Amino acid sequence: MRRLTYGQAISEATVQCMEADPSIFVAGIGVDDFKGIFGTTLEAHRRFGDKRVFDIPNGENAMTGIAIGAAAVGKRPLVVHPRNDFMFLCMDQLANLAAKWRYMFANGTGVPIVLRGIVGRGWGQGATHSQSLQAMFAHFPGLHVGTPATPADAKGLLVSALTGTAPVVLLENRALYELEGEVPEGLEAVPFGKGAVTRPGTDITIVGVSLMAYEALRAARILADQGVDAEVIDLRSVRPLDEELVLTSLRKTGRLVVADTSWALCGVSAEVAAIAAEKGFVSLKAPVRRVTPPDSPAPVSKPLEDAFHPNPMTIARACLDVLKAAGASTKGVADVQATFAGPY
Amino acid sequence: MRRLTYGQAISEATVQCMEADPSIFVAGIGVDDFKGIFGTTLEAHRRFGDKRVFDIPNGENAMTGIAIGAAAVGKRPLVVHPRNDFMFLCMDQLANLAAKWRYMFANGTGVPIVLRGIVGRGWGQGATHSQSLQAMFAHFPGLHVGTPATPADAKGLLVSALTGTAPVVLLENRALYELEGEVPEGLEAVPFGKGAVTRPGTDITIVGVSLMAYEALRAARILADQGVDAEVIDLRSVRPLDEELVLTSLRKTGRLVVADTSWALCGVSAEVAAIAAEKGFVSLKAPVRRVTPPDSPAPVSKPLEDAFHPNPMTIARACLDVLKAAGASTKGVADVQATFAGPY
Amino acid sequence: MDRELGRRLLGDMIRIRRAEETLADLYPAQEMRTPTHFSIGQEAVAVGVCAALHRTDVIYSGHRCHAHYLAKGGSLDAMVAELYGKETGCARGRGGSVHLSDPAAGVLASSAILGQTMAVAVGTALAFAMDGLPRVAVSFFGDGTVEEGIFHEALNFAVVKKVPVLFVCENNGYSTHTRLDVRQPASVTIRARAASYGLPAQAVDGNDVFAVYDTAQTALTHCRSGAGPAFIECATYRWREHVGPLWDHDKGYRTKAEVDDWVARCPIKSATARLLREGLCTPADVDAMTRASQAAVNHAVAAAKAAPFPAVEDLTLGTY
Amino acid sequence: MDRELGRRLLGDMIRIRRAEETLADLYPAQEMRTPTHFSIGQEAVAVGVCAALHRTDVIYSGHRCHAHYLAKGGSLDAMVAELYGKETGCARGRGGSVHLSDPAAGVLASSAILGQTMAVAVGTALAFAMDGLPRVAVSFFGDGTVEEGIFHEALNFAVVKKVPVLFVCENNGYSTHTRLDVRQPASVTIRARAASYGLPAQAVDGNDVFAVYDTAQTALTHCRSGAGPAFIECATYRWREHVGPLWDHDKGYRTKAEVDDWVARCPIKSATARLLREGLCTPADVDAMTRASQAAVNHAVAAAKAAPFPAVEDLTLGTY
Ligand SMILES: Cc1ncc(C[n+]2csc(CCOP(=O)(O)OP(=O)(O)O)c2C)c(N)n1
Ligand SMILES: Cc1ncc(C[n+]2csc(CCOP(=O)(O)OP(=O)(O)O)c2C)c(N)n1
Ligand SMILES: [Mg+2]
Ligand SMILES: [Mg+2]
Repeated sequence: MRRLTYGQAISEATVQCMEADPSIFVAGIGVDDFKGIFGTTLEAHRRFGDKRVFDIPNGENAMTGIAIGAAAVGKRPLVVHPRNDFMFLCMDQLANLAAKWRYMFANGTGVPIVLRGIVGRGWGQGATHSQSLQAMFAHFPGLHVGTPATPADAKGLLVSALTGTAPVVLLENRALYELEGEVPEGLEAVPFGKGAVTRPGTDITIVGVSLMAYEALRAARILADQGVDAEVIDLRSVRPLDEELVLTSLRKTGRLVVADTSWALCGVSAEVAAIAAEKGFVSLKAPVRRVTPPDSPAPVSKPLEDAFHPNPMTIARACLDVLKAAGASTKGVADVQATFAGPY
Repeated sequence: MRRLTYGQAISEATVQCMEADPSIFVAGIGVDDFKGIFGTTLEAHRRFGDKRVFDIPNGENAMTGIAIGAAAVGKRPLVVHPRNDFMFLCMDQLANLAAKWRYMFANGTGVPIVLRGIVGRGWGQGATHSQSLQAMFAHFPGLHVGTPATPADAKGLLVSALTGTAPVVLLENRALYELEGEVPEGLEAVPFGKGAVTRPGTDITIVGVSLMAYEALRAARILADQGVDAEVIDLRSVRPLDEELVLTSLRKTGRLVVADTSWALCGVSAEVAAIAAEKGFVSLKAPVRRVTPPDSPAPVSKPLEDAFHPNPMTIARACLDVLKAAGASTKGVADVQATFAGPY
Repeated sequence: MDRELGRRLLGDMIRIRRAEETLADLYPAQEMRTPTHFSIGQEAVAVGVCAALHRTDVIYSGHRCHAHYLAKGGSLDAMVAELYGKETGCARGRGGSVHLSDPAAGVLASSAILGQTMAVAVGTALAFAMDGLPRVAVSFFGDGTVEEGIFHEALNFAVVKKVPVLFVCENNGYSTHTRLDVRQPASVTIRARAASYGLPAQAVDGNDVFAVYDTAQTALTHCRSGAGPAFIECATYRWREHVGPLWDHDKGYRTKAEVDDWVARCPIKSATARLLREGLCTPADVDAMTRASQAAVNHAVAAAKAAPFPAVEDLTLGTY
Repeated sequence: MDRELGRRLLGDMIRIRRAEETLADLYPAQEMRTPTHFSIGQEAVAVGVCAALHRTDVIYSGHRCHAHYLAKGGSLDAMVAELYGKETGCARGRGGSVHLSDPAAGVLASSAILGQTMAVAVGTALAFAMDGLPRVAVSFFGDGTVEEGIFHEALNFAVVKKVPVLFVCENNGYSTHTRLDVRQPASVTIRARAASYGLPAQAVDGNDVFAVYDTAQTALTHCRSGAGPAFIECATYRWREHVGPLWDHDKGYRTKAEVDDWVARCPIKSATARLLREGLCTPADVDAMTRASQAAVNHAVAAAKAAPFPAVEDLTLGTY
């Protein structure tokens, strides 16, 4: 299959969906400028012009309501936020109207708006520009929340969003934009509520969210060198969440590490751990471990920023701890050195 | 000790703190009107007048920032929201500035604002006026989030908030306002991060959040009639969260049911279950169970509303299920009848 | 004035008044378990504006939405059933009094969160503009809603994108129990602040249904011309308590004299007087309208009471 | 014009220009790992306003905060160290370029989220008013920030509560790469919309530091008098790219001619010309100022590079 970058996949999904459905339009700060949201809206703007891909005034709360109002009469708005952190300002319209519309008015139709929010991980983006807000969105019934970690999922989840019936938040991680991978040519949807086993394994299950699904694969390579065969699950969709996939893997491995880009408390990592405790208990052979940023805002200074975000090393270490805690024979596992620099 | 209602306790804490600290002021929609936020601000307004207890224009986002700016130069603002649902509009200022201020500016001082948000449970308040948003607030490091369920805690947590250094969100449940209980006369603080065992027991641990801490006690009475001795924990504070108290109880009972006023996914119930899976695993004898509202917005129609919110019966049933799942001898436990009407 | 129009305007106000007075009387029976904001005294705004709309135009409202819903042609039976929490309600009992909608009649949504539907109406108007349709979206909101940031964002966007939205501010002088002058600059009117966004903004006596109708007509013509949004500020008054069926002039935030003064300027009374004066209707006609309206309400109440509650198995139905 | 004042205004602009030009030159070395919004070309607004402030007045800024911070007396060494992510930074390396503060100098906070600090400044002014202090809080923000709902809520609250806050809108014609006329009603100026809140609002040439100073003086006198807030709209222009150290007139959203035109109207050049013309300073004075400023920046950079990074053990320090 031909390969695209994560960013190219988003652009292609946008263009193909807009071709297939004239009711789709793209709105957001800078969607029509020379940067085109890291290139993801350039082609759509070139093809469909200012009428369907347009810049907007600042004002995130109203823009969300405006998207809702357009969707209420048949449009399919795709609103882009260069940073998902700006979406705190959308929360009222998003969680308290869009998410509730279909149920609360019980008039059949919902408001299938799609909000893309980019997670600005890295390079000193700091406390207010590098958060990853999936847990805040996912808490609310009525929304679908996706966290693509591969080019194929970036395309497939956007296709699902633009062809589905639910209001959707898609969180894209800036650190993945240049990642290359195979992407289907056509309009193939990746359904919400379906995770993916990105690496089969038998010793332990690593569930990764957003960028951490990618880091989990790198961690699995480190673990392989240590003689540990980890199974990696990319959650892909946080609401609905693919419980069955996690539980199936747990039945096989009996051990679980959850790696998330956001904080532990009431985070997605808490939800996955809770599912294990509620429905995977009989399979569990060892305590679950969460690998997340510590309880502080994101710092700017590089050494702090590097220490703040989970990485393959911290994920791998957590796995080894779980395996040891479980007293499992870790087949002569040597401790992972912090100095380890794998061939990523 | 003399008894007060939950509402009276809030009023007393406000007045006593304002007497002790002239930098405290109360601002909010209707804090100075004849209703005085269900009576909680009437006495403060009578005593301290319009200069320290004043009405404001609508505009929740700015009001939060205004409180921050006043706190930045030494004031202690207490902002009241008649419904915590309106605080979606505060999220940017609250989570993306107040919570981060002390860390992000690293200049020693923080902005100790206190936001009271009332949960409008019941009587057809519906989808946008009866949510309980503790999980959304608690996800963010830098905030303290309290969910008092007794008059003493309603007073004690407010005292902690108005004398502490962190930005605080206190979620008060309207259904508890008339609840009576013993309340210390003085300015006794209930620290954030400390839960309470409100009923000691040996068979199973029920952790309750907000109103559910109260319902859990009622559930425990039902269970007692069934020969089950439940230990009830009132979490009281969601961030910081009293892990140790939950783990200590688990070591004793080995079984856990978590009841929350909000949804399960990425909710406080997920966090407590995750703590059990991470740090209480060796004590766990049975799967954890969460008792929460189902995945839908809150309906208005009474039969639906009654079915939507967890209650003593659903909590008690979950406990019996856990005990059975664990194959524990439930000492001749009869199934709880839905028709049960305990002497509440 | 046109005879049919005049009678329709009066008839609609009577219809709404009868409905709300009746529901207010029944409310204490505790069968309608949903916080309810009555529009009694403010009917002329809803009726005057909606009478000027085309069938294909749509409206959005807020927490005080009964009059708007009924004036645009929303089903009375479905509204009453909704207040009683029944499956036959316009939101099948899920939404309650503050979430009325009737898409078939062009009542797209009402919301209890201040300002939410202002932006939503702009979005609907944006969609109309994109499709080059002559349809207009109306946003009804109160003077208190003007203070919310979304008011500013919505007006700015509507003007910049030239969308056909009519903003109708129902200025009843209060936000819950707080007077306007405690909440907004005393030196500038809401109309003037709206005008500063560069759209035509007109103030009108919100208790004069004929004046509201004429003002709405002019504003709507502007919107349909493709010139963008328009704004109307209607001065009116809420008779009953902010939420609930009772009178509250004894609560201290307003005087009985103030209430009496506005009751004396009842929009229905003055409209009736004018139609009689101009010979466009007779006292008998008014009685007939009133009786017919009352009968319709009574029927709606009886039907609502008899209707089934939603099935508990359907608790989460429609969430996704 | 007063000689000392004139020289101070020029000197402060030169100081800020030297600092930013130097940092912009060093930025590509990738040692400053923090998104940085340079104020080059806009110095007159920061300097003109801050020179009119008392030591006890405070300021708040946004993402483009270097000039405001330095003009109010924020530590240069601490700012440079902050950009280098060092423990000696004004935020100990935690905050970065967009979160500058120096409470001792009255720079209380800067924030990268549009409009946040507008409300915060109002709150600080509210506190000053409650304590009957003659202090003023200044809110610096850009033309793009005017579109955020919080602009509306903040102005409304400030006027209603009569708090001593000075709103300073730095109108550089763009919000990232979007021209003002795409974002706001073309028929009304920002100044006029601000005035509609019932506060004194004045427009001024933001590249004329002396005019800015005089306008700020008048506005501040109003604020100190207890009459409430005031508003200034300063027309100016950003020379470099929105974020980062480069020129970007080749990127298509603005023309080289437009940039050149504004560069020709450099606030420092015109201020220098006027002081020389009026004999308030000599070319030698200007050279001396420039050299001294350059030396200070070079020293700050050297110190920042030599300073230690924060200790990783302190990662969560100060959160609560
Ligand atoms: C965002 C938000 N803040 C506060 C409230 C509480 N509230 C409900 S109605 C109301 C008064 C609104 O006044 P106005 O807009 O003038 O409408 P009126 O009730 O006078 O018809 C308030 C403050 C709310 N529903 N939403
Ligand atoms: C709430 C919010 N929305 C969007 C952004 C992204 N953003 C950062 S700076 C900027 C432009 C702001 O323009 P203006 O206020 O005029 O300031 P300038 O950059 O021109 O100095 C935008 C849109 C943001 N930081 N915060
Ligand atoms: Mg009103
Ligand atoms: Mg600008």
